[in-house]
Amino acid sequence: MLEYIFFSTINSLLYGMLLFMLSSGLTLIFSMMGILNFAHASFFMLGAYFAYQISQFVGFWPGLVIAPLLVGVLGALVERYGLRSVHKHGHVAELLFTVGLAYLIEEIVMLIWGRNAVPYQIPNILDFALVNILGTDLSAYRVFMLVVSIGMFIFLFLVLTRSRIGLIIQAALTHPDGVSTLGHNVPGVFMLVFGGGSALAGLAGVIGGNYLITEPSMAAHLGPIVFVVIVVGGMGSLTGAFIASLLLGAIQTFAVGVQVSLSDLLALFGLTPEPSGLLKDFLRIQISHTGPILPYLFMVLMLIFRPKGLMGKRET
Amino acid sequence: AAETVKIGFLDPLSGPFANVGDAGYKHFKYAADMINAQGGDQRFEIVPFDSKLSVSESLIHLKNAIDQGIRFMTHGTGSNISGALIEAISKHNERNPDQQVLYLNYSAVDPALTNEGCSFWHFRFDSHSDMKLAAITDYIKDQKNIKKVYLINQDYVFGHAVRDASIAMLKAKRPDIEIAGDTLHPIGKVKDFSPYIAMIKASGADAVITGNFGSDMSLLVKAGKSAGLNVQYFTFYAGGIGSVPAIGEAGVGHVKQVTEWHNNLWFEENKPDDEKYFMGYNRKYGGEGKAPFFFLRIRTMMEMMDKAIKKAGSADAKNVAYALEGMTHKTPYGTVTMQASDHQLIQPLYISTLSNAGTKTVKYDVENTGFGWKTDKRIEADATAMPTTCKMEKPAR
Amino acid sequence: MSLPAVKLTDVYKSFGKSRIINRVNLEINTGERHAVIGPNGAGKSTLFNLISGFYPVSSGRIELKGREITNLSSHQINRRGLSRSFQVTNIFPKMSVFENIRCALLWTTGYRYSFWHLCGRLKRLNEKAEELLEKISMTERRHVPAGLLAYAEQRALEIGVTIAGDADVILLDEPTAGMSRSETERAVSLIREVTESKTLIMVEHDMSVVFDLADRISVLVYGEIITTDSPDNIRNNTRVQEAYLGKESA
Amino acid sequence: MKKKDKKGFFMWSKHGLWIAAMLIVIILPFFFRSGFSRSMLSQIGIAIIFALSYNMLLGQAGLLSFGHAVFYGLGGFFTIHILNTVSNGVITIPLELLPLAGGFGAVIVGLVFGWLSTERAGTPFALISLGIGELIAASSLMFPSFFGGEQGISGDRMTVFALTGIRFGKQITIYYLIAFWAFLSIVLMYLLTQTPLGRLANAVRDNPERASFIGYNPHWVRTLQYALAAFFAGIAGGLFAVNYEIVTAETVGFIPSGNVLMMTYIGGVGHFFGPILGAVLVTFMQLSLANMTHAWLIYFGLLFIGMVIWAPSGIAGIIMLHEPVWKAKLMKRLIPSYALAVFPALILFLGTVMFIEISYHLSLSVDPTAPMHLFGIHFRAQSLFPWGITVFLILIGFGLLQRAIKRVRQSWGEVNLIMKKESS
Amino acid sequence: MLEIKDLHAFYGRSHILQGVDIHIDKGQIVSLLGRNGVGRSTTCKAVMGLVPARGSIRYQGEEIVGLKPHLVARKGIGFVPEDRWIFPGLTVLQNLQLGLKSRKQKGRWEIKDVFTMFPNLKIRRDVQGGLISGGEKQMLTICRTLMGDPDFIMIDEPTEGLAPMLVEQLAGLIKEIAQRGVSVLLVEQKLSIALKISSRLYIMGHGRIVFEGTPEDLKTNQTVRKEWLEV
Ligand SMILES: Nc1ncnc2c1ncn2[C@@H]1O[C@H](COP(=O)(O)OP(=O)(O)OP(=O)(O)O)[C@@H](O)[C@H]1O
Ligand SMILES: Nc1ncnc2c1ncn2[C@@H]1O[C@H](COP(=O)(O)OP(=O)(O)OP(=O)(O)O)[C@@H](O)[C@H]1O
Ligand SMILES: [Mg+2]
Ligand SMILES: [Mg+2]
Repeated sequence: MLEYIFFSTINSLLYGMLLFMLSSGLTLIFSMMGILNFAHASFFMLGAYFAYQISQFVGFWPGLVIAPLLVGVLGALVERYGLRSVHKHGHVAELLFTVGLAYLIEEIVMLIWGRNAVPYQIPNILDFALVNILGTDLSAYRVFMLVVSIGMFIFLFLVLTRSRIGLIIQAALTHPDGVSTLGHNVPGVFMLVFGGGSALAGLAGVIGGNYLITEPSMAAHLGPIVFVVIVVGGMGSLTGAFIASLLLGAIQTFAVGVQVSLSDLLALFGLTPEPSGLLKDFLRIQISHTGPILPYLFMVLMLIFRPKGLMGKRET
Repeated sequence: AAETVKIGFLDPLSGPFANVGDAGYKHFKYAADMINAQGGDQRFEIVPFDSKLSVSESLIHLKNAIDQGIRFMTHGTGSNISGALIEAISKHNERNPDQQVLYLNYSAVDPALTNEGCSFWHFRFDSHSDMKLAAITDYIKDQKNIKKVYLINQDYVFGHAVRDASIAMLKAKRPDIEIAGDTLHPIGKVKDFSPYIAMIKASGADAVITGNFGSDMSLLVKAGKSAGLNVQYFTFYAGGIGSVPAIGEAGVGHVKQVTEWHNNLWFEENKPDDEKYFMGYNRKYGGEGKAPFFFLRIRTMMEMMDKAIKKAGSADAKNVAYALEGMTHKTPYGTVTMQASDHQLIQPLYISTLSNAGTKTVKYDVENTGFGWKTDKRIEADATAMPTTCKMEKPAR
Repeated sequence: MSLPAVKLTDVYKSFGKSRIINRVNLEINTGERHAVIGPNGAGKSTLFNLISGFYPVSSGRIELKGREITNLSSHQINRRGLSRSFQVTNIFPKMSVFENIRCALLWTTGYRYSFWHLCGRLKRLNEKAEELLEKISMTERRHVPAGLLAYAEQRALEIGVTIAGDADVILLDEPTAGMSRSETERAVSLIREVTESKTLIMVEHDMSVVFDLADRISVLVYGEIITTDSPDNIRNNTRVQEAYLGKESA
Repeated sequence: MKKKDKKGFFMWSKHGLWIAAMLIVIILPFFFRSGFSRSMLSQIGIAIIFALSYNMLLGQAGLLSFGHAVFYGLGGFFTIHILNTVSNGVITIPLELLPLAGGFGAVIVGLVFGWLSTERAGTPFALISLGIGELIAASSLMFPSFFGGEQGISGDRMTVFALTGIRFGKQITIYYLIAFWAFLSIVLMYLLTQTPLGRLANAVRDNPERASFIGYNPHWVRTLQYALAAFFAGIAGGLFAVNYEIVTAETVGFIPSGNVLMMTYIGGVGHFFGPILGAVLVTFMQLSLANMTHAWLIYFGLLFIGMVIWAPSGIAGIIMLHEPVWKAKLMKRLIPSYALAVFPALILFLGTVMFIEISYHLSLSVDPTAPMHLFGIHFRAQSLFPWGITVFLILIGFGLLQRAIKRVRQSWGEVNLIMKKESS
Repeated sequence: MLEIKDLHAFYGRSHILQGVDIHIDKGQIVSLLGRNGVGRSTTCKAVMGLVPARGSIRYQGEEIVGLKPHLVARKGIGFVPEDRWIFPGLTVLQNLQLGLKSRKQKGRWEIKDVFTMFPNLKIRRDVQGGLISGGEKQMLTICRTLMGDPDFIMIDEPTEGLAPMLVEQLAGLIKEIAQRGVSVLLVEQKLSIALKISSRLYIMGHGRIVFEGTPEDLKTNQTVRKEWLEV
């Protein structure tokens, strides 16, 4: 039991950081530009595919640098030639643009790499058990992921606190002309941030792609969960996103172990109803079954009762 | 003059699941090519329809196909669609006796379709999930080193079915085996299976039975590898298209599947004809082995259809259905029978393990991964047959 | 003596640590035109926000026509007969001028959340809207989306929307800000006309408007009312001159 | 006097439009006789109701929902359950009225979810709807007794008695049933925009703060509007159930939610009839474009992105842009420039289609080595020649289009100038 | 310093500026007067590059027509818009900080000068810009532009919404700005202020300059005042 708790703690930490890694670029874009970027997971996917392709030629490590840069450039181009002209029509239009983009990226990925998963695997040097604690391996790659995601956190933290980019963009969301008359290059900053956010997504893709599965539907798979992270964390708060990731990681990890259903609870009070239909389904469900959808429930409740999120300074 | 029989192929041909439908379509085309190449005055044409994995669209395309004079529909992906197709076709055939249609199911494995939900107009050429599970448990029965089994399944009908049947069958065949754990998880939502692996590990299980498919399958195995979990995975879909590349090395020696075919069978059973057949496919449609031959049952089905239409003397759905009932057919790997009572094909099944390919015993790999399947056990056709609860209403001949 | 239209008793308001409204006691008589003046940042708009339910008070009590309205939400207060305008124009920019007015009339005409009446068929409602349009002289511009109106027109519409609900207590926050001399004069006569027999409370920095319109004036400085008096007395009050008017206007 | 005349004419022309629409709806199936096209028409009818109900949220109340299909699907499930209960003889409701069951069921759920999620509009609402959508979709497979698991719930409409005595076996009968409900729903939803609530939905969309200072609680306005939208989505779902005689969990899922958003947006949120156009176009594309090319998703994605960038007010927006020009009888000044633009647009379109089709053929088709045929021409995709043509077409088309667009702008400028002069 | 010649600007089809000529010397305060809607704000925006314009704008001898706003600003031109454009989500302090062109910029004004001039802003330094009072917003917007240390500043309707006492203080501030060597273009409604502090005045009507002269010239010229300033 102790062993299990120990491992679940480690797992929840690792999973939480994976979530953070996936959502860090989105945190940047959403908190700064207010764009709900539905194509975020698509950029993530592109990162994975680029890394796969590059690793075919020159190996994993160069890909770790080149692939995110490529995705970043792509993101910047998307901002420059797409989003920028949509921006004036408001957030809904921006959001729909990214929805369309997600469609398109998925199709293009299929055109280039085919419909099946590509064998993008963990590099050999990291494919070993780093330590074996109490009979369970902790793979080197997971530790590597942990290190990178912490690196991403620090990087983002510095960008957000040490630079005025955040202020400029936040200001530009209400009065873009006002910001530019103060001497700031608003379009340039937007491009930079969107490109940067995409590059982060790309980096997450390089690292997550082989841990997960690199296939055309991976974007659609990961799409919603990243929103949960930033919403629960709170708009505009990197620390919030960080904490939310860990929290969601913990909720999901520990929920798996709780094999208690409502009927078990009732039985505790000596009640053993034997209903049929919907109620039966309801009583049957164990908390462990619901693990992966708990975040959505959490998000909805959070939005209803505390729309600022955990650490947010303003409402989403 | 040659008479052309059109078979409507309905499966996802665009979007995220297009890989499955695409592979099925190519198999049908190839099987039709092969039959057509033999000459004779009966030719097959496969007409593709994109189901987009949506029930409503599938039903509209069914109408579309009927409009085009198609009387045989084949479909495999999505139990929801197969149920809807059976319903719709039964109603259609009743309401339009002059345009009756047959549904040839090549892949949907919900046992209900040939049990309480059976229909005269439906024929299944894949073994249903209980049959496959029976094969798995038959194999486990003889593995004395398996003491504890963990069940992990997706929380929906198919997952429930696998779980319930596993418990029942294990209890019957190996009462000494302990069900060390039994977990259901939402379908397609889990990104990291490590917590589940921790549970499996904590339970001390030495085997896992799972009906998971797609990423739920691959991610499970990968997470197990990364935590150093040492168990046997008994799966339905580890060999599914695209899964082996996704699982990768993590599955070697651990992952087993139950299928009617894999690409080293010909070698193990010395059937060079079959090699010629599927290598022909791989050359023509398999993208140099990237999307290789997979469905032996499609070949079986097309050959049986060919025979049945000839036997019925016309391509009329009802007559063909009667011709198919009880038909036996010789495949490279033995004789198969279409049971008249429930329209379920009875065919031999194989348990095989993912292994390093290119060795003496494991000749071919799958999807250029370097890993291929090696047979553990063959289960004879008769042994896979299961009792049915089907009460079929048959139209007058 | 009739009940005061609005009565504030020991009202405090703080945002975080900073206390913006510091024990305000104020009675506004029914039917009077009352101006609140004071230096920038004194808390005039905040006071309006408290009375109209935009912010909750930190402590104290607000009464409207003798009934307590402390901390009710803004729509509830509005339904009890208090309506306000905003310092920054606040209308429905995408709807036409006519729709703006008609929407503002809906609640008090009794249609509330109805989805079984057709606005076009409601004669009384439409007539009232027409009248009001006439009053603010915007009949010509009825079909123009409100967001496209010129600034002064938008301010007039803002007043129109404010008075439409027939509230008998009306709060106007700097109604003439940003208007030229002539526009201001027009606005003043409009205000005078539409608030006839109603209670008006207004904030204004343009002293000519204040002295022109107000029956009584309260001076708010740093969240406290230093005096409430007639315009003439205010003009000559040295404390007011110091704190607010400066030497020139004196 | 003059005013009244004008109004009378206006009223007539408005009713005329409705009557014309009704006639078209009635005679359509005589032109489309195949089962497929009639099924498609039925699906279009359902989609129209669904899209219009969605626009009650997005267009009229400014609520961007990612989970509207929850009500569509639930409406379907309510209806099919009631249908089965009726089949079993527990209660009697005529088949024609069954969709109402979906509507009323959805309205109740709508009130609850609406109250929970519409306290704030904007992004919080959008995200709550996303979350609720995910939750319902995920739990649909966990509650098999209501959602029927993966198989869904099916029923047989022939076992339910019909008020009109019609036997609802053939598609055509169902088509008319759907047409009837669609027509009724369109009229009702149109009238709803004219009611106090409809107007307030607009007001709350534009400026919720102000709305509360004219006596309204924005939260409550949104909730009511939301519930009414749910009602019509439920009717659409009910018709779905009657039409297909099966409802599966996919109907509450992400795909129909996304589809309805696209239909509405492509059609145009700013005008009442926009979503109707969108529903027709998108449903048609999904059903028949997919038969023509398996690369249809690419075209669809391109169309969608193109609309968002160049025509954010949708097809309806483009049409309505011409209304004043039409009224001023100036269309003839625009048409030449449009005609000039058609050719380069066609060339560009041709080039793009070739580009996509050839790439698709080479990469994802069944047999990339086989010769491909496009527009009736057969050629080998591997050779350089078709690529050359493709690039050539795209470049030429693009270049010419740029110039044509300049012309179009110019004529628009002239037209605007004339209209301005006339109005002042 | 600034030389505008034959400046034309359009909003869509409407021709707002129809050939404006203005010139301003170093350290001068020049006022631009006129009725509502004649195009005074548009002139400022055209200089800033916020509306597309034709003609010539030479700043310190350099042609700046058609430059992007941020480049104009970086040349040393400041603009105080009439709509204020306070960034509502940022605090007062952050609003001021954004006025700096780079983080390390040092100029004639520093944040502590601002806070001594307007103690209200100091008290509210951590309150969000959207919440402060109307008058405070007006002070903030002027100070924010000063933070960028312009050599030439255009101030559009600065007295709107200010209490009478503050209006006087503001006049003092504008004079001080000029004393520190910054040229000022003041757009005002309140004639009294303009007359008091500016060295020259322009009056605009229908998109053109209709009068140019010293305050004395204007005081004596009744006809111009009648025709172009009063209604
Ligand atoms: N929500 C808030 N949070 C913090 N401070 C606030 C808030 N609202 C107002 N204040 C502060 O309270 C003070 C009073 O503001 P208010 O808007 O009432 O002033 P006012 O008297 O209307 O001034 P003006 O004449 O300039 O409009 C200001 O200093 C303002 O910064
Ligand atoms: N964005 C715009 N689109 C169209 N017309 C505009 C726009 N902005 C201003 N105008 C018009 O341009 C003209 C000049 O506007 P401008 O703001 O320069 O006037 P102004 O002299 O500053 O007057 P005010 O006293 O109102 O500030 C006005 O008639 C106005 O209606
Ligand atoms: Mg104020
Ligand atoms: Mg101006």
